[in-house]
Amino acid sequence: MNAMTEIDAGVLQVRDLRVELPGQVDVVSGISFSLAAGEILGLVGESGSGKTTLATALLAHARRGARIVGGQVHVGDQALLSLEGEALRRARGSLIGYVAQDPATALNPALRIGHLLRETLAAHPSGLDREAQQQRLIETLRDVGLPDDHGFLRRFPHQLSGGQQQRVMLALAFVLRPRLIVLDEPTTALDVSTQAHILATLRRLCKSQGVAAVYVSHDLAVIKDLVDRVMVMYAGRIVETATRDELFSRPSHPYTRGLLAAIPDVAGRRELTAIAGHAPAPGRRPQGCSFGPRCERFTAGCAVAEPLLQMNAAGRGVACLAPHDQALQVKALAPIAALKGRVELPLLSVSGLNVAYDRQVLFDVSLQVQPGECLAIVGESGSGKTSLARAIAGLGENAEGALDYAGRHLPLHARQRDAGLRHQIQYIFQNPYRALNPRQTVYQTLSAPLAHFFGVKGAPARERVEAVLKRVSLPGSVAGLYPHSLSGGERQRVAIARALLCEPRLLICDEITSALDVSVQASILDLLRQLQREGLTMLFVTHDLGVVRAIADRVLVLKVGRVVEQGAVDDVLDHPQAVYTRTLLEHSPSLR
Amino acid sequence: MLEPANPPRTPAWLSWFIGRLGYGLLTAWVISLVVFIATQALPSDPARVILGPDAPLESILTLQHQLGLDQPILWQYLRWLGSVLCGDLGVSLDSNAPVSRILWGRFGYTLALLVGVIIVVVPGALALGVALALRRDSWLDRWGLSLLIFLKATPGFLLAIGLVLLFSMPHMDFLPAVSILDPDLSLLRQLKSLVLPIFALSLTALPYLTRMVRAAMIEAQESDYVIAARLRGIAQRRIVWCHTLPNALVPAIQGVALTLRTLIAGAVLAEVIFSYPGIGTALNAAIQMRDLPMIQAIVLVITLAVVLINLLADLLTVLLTPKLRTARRVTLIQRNRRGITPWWRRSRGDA
Amino acid sequence: MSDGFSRRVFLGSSLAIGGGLLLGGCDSGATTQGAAVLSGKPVSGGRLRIGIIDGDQSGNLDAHKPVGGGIIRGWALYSKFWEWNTDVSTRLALAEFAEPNADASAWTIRIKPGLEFHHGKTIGADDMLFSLLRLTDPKLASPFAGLVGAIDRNALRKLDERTIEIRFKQGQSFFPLDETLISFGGIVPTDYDPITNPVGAGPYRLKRFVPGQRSLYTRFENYYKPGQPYADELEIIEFKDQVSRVAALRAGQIDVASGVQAEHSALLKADSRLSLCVSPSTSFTGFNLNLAKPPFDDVRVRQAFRLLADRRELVDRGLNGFGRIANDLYSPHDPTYDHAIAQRPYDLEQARSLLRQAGQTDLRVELTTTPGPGVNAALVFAQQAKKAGVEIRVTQVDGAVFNGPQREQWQVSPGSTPARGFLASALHNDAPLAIYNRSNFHDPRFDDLYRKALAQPDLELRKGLVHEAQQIQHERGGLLIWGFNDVLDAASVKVGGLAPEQTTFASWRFDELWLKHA
Amino acid sequence: MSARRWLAEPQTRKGALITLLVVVVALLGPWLAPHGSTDMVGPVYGAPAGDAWLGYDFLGHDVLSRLLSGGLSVLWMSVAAASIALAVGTTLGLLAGLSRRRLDQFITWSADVSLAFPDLILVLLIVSMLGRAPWLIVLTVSIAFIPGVIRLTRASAVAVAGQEFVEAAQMMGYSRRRILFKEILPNILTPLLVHFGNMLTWGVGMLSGLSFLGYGVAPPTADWGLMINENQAGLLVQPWAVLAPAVLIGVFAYGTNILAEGIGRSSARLGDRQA
Repeated sequence: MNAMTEIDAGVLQVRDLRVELPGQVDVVSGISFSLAAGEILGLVGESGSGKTTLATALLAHARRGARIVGGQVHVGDQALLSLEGEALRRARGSLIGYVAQDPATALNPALRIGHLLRETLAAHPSGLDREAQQQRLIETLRDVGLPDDHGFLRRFPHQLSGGQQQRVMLALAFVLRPRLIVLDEPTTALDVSTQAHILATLRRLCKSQGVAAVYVSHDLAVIKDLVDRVMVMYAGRIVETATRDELFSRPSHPYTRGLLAAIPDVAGRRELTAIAGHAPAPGRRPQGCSFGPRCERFTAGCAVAEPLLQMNAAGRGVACLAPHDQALQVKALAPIAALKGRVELPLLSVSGLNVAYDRQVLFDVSLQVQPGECLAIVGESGSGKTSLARAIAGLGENAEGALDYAGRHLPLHARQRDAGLRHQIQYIFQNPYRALNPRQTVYQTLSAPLAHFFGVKGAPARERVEAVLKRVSLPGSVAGLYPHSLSGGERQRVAIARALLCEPRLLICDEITSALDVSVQASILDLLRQLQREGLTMLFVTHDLGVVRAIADRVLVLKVGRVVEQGAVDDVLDHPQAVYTRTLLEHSPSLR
Repeated sequence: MLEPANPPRTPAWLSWFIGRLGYGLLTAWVISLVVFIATQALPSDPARVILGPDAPLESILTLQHQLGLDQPILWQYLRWLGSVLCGDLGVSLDSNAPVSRILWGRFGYTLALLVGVIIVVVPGALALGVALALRRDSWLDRWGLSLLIFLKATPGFLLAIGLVLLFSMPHMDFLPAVSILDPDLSLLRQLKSLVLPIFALSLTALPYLTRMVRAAMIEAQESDYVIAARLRGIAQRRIVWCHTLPNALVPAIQGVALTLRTLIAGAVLAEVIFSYPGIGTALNAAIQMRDLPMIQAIVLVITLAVVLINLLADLLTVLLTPKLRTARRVTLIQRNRRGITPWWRRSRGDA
Repeated sequence: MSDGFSRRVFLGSSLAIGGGLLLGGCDSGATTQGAAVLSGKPVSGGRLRIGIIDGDQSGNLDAHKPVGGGIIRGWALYSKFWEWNTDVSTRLALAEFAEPNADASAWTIRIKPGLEFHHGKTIGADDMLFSLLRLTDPKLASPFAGLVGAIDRNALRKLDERTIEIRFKQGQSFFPLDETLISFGGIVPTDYDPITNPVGAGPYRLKRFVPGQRSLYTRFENYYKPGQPYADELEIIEFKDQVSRVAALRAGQIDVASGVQAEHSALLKADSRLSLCVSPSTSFTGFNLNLAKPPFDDVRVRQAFRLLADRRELVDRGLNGFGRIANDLYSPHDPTYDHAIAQRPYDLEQARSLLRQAGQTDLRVELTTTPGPGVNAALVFAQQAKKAGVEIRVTQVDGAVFNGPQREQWQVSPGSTPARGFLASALHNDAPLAIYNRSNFHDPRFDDLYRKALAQPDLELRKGLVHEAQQIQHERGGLLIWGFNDVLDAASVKVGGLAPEQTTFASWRFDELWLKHA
Repeated sequence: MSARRWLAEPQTRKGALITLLVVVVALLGPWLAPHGSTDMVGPVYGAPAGDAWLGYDFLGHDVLSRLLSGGLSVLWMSVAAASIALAVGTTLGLLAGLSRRRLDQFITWSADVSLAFPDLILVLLIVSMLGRAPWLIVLTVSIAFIPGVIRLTRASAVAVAGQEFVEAAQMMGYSRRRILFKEILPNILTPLLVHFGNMLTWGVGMLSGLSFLGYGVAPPTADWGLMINENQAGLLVQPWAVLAPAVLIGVFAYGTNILAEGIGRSSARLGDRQA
């Protein structure tokens, strides 16, 4: 298994790294890999896979409660895990830089940018005099694409945009010229165009300065153009490692293949397959292969012993007893053009919608939704897409304009709509963690609308709840549970079930998959498509063009509160007219 | 609707501050009005209290007239307000001395007491809170917390009585059990007399602040920016002092303001117990004696002090929070803020 | 509480006093040494620090309208025509001559020559007249004006530069002028002002006054008693409560604690650095039974109440044992007091039978009192009454309410009067001219006897009148006087000149107190 | 279900135990007392002796008997004050948090105004004004507590009301009453309960403080706060008459406080808030 590390005694060498929670429960274990100068490694896994734990363990840091209990991390000739106190402090930053996930929280709100940078320089013996330090500072700022003037240095983090904040994080990491940089999902919180720019900057810096990088991500598409090599993690183990091209063209591990099959791609409509089940929590891992219970190639042997990562001579490794060796077949789907050209009374039409809070967020927006179609509303943060969705749902405030529903006037406030109308328009929220009352069981949550709209109570209600749970692929036993014992995906399913019980004709989905892992997202999208086939009309709000391609019939692009383009999905995505749409498409990560 | 093209030249917090100042003064005025009306509702008559049991009715009527007690309440209030605005707080019904003269010295003593408590408690709570936060879940932390809860629960005046009891025992005379102050000597030379009251009040104030600092420190210590700083190789000491503390300080400032407010109430009891000649004893006495000008003046002073304290705390919060300091419109302060919109009319930014 | 300091301290009702001793005495912890110091020759100099309790009243400096600690401060600032003897009789002070005429309808008063006020002005008849006019001025609204309400302001006359004549309204007679004028009749100059110019002819002159906290005085060199006072400076420090003052006394923060609580006597006695002075005063404490309210309009009920009071226990619990039992009559020190009237016994049986006769078997009455020390005796009495089947509900009201318009309406209320002669005491209680009369006792024969006594300067003749009046009080009066309380003063053994007396103010004789300073 | 969850926290159990102990003493005490609470059976400030473990008080009552009889008033008064404050404060707080701006502003502003005034002083003023009948004192103390409850309720309610599940309910067109009682109230119950425990603690402190200043329950009622007041004079001679009630007050306050802390902690641990 160590073939590769022997070939390339590079910048970083990790051997048998193990991080535990109290009670000898391992979060990650058996991690070994190495990295050469200038090489960028993508570390991919879903939530709970241990990727962040591994990333920070590279800096000899474990989050509260966890402990690094074994293994070695060498950066150059420094054995990082054996360092303590002052020596460890110096190694952090100067040997390995770290870029955290959310720059908004990772920059101290009370300190100026210049202060942070200077402090970082001063914390390490750089041998630079004052002049040279200032020089280094300016250089670094330029490198990461930030202004280098005095005024900028005097700014506070909140005075910067998200992209600028993340560039500051990059500058803080690069200013010490470390040999390795660990980046923990640094672009998740950013818009696609910003993300694309940051990734480009990062790649340029690593290559020009010969800095190795470990880039942690949950999204394979994001890292496709960035990294040289990919390492896939599942349940605290490395399940596959390969060069980028090999991994994307011929993934070996069933999990890797599952992930790739679950990712919607902006470049073309494809069939999405969810991975059944969900990842085991630390301490609840099954005997043998952790992925076993979710694996379609599961055999009795898989349950016996944990498969080890087998490296081949080409530096490719997979931890599976029965790895695939073919290329992944992507099933492209034909465009759905059925609705095109059909002139019918629209189910919903919005005209001249303006919404303003302390500033105006929507300007004269008009749109129409045909019965049975799925209209996607796409935009970056601040585009007003959520305000639009909320206004249609009757939750918006300070909205003006006309709504028509099935030819009838639709009041702007949910309360003013009559019950018969209200149940037909349902809304599903982005955050599944706050969408359900934590003090009510699933059954209470679900039965309430039944009683409210249809007066259905008792046994019939119970039957309907059971039926709808089945429809959203949840076991009937969920009904007795409180939300806190459900996972995010399950909660979102309950939320969908609640909407379905109202027998809606129009379902408004506000970024309902953005808080979920891709494999879960695929299953939710699958469910929505199913519903759509059953005749449900949908308004789908998202920032992800891949999702748009996967689910929508038509798309409407919003930019800072104005509609810049709308049309059939394939028309817009394949032949964008507006410059803005084109930029969005260019920057959207794709698997192709 | 749209943001102004040019940011205003004066910082936004200044206009906010002026607004808050006006609001505070309004609060003080309303309280003075309420208290004035309330004291008029006192079932007894200051004239009788002053003159005692032997006074004949004629004397009482005469005094009532002299004190203006026989006039309509509103008129009395306006007269009082008018003279207060001219800086005249009136004359004490009890001692016939000008209220401002009596209160001036007492106010100074109470201020000395409160300042003393703050000098003890703020660094104490910071140090203790930081220490406990850094040793979270250690035995020190657990025992420290238990002790703090105990102190928090014990009524403050019981602590004070205990101290008096302890220090009036033989061989405990290195500290005066009661704090009679000699106005001839400067307070600095009588610091010994301040020790026990300050100690008693500090004990009651310490738990809240310490726990607040501890919680804020723990929150800050676990924040992303501290982890990021640590992973940049910034030294622990520097992280604590430069990164964590400034952020933990902001809630602590509101905590100090709240503490001061409760301390003013606590001072009434403590001053009575230690015979400390401050505002608290004066208020208690004035209430007993129905000395309306005194009650009015003390209430006014206390209200203004609280308003001022809150204002200062808010101002410090704004100034210490860069995001608020540099904002175009300051809208932080939950207290007194007009408006978190009701939930069905709530504005929401784009998510 | 509203009773204010003056009454409480003056009456001593709140204070504790000497464990059932008939003889008071200064009882030093270090007995021998203390006694030696006390009997020594007065030493001059030093600052004498007196700790007083002013409750919540800060009081003023007014000579004629003293409130709160103002009464005590008045002892330092002002001198009067007379001063008190230790047996509660009077002697001349500023006056060298003060006599009533034959029917006591006028008094002539002449002061000693060459007396001065603190600011150097010589005391003359104008000042004497000014002082009297000021005391009785309705505009001043002095609570004590009532005591000398008989004085006719328009008939005051200056006879010469040192002599004045006082006449009484409508030809009334008023023999006890000395006892009523002595306390609040401070002689002040015509340019007197209690706030801007508080000068008098007392042993000390004011240096500074901080209301509610303390006042500081310096020795008055031209005090009318040569060589006195002794200390260079006098400081009167006000305390809110007894515990803190005792702590201060023990810590040496004050030299004298004026009027300490009986509860602390053991503690003080045990301290060798302190001495305790127990004055067996003739201030009485008791209850007013309101004749205007049923059931006390029935003399049998009144007598029953007087019988069911266990006076011994009341003294023991209500006064902590520091006092002596009384026989429902006041002023036992007065030469006119009738000692022949037998002490009323504690007789539950007779009380019950009297109540039965009166048809009051299931009696409930309300005892109204102010919060404070007076409550204790009320609670004890209520407990005793239970044994006779009488339920007494003790209600506390605010002092201002207690002394308010309803003050003569309370069914039962505590009553007490400082040590005074019979005639003056009656003025506080049941005399026809009484300032107010909580028991509403109005008896034609008694009133007649009292008026005659007022006009009778002759002791023997007055004795006969008073004896009969007291007989009436004992048989059908409205006062249940169960005890006389002692006054306790504590002082450092360094303090001299403090001796027990029958008055309540042994520790206020600031011209007598001196400090032994090492 | 909540109660079981709270009791899982050791601190809650400890607090409940201590509180219960004091409550039991207060409830059963009058029957266990060797003497009547107003019987004068010993010497004034008599020292503890064989049958009088805690000695005698200012009038010669048996301190132990008075102690056993004197708990009820403090307890019911503090519970009543806290309950009234909770009921009124929650109502007003919800009204403020969930109603139109005008009313919200007015209520919030009123709460602010009264919060600008130290609570004990407020209570002193009102009690001296209205008198010292127990129910008046209870009412007064609760008035001092109400602004705090209003602010807590309002803040919690606004935070909960901003969550999507409430918006969902609103969109469904559920009645306001239903939203209030089913969606919002259950979710702010925990902080309110913690606050209730704290109010008990403060209430006990404030009531005994009032008694200490002479504004409390009227004698001869046996009452822990009053005992401190009436026996103060004997503090240096017979400290037990003051210390014993003081200790019980302290213990009760400690117990309720720990209980509140425990409930708060168990909820925080189970992530009630973040939900």
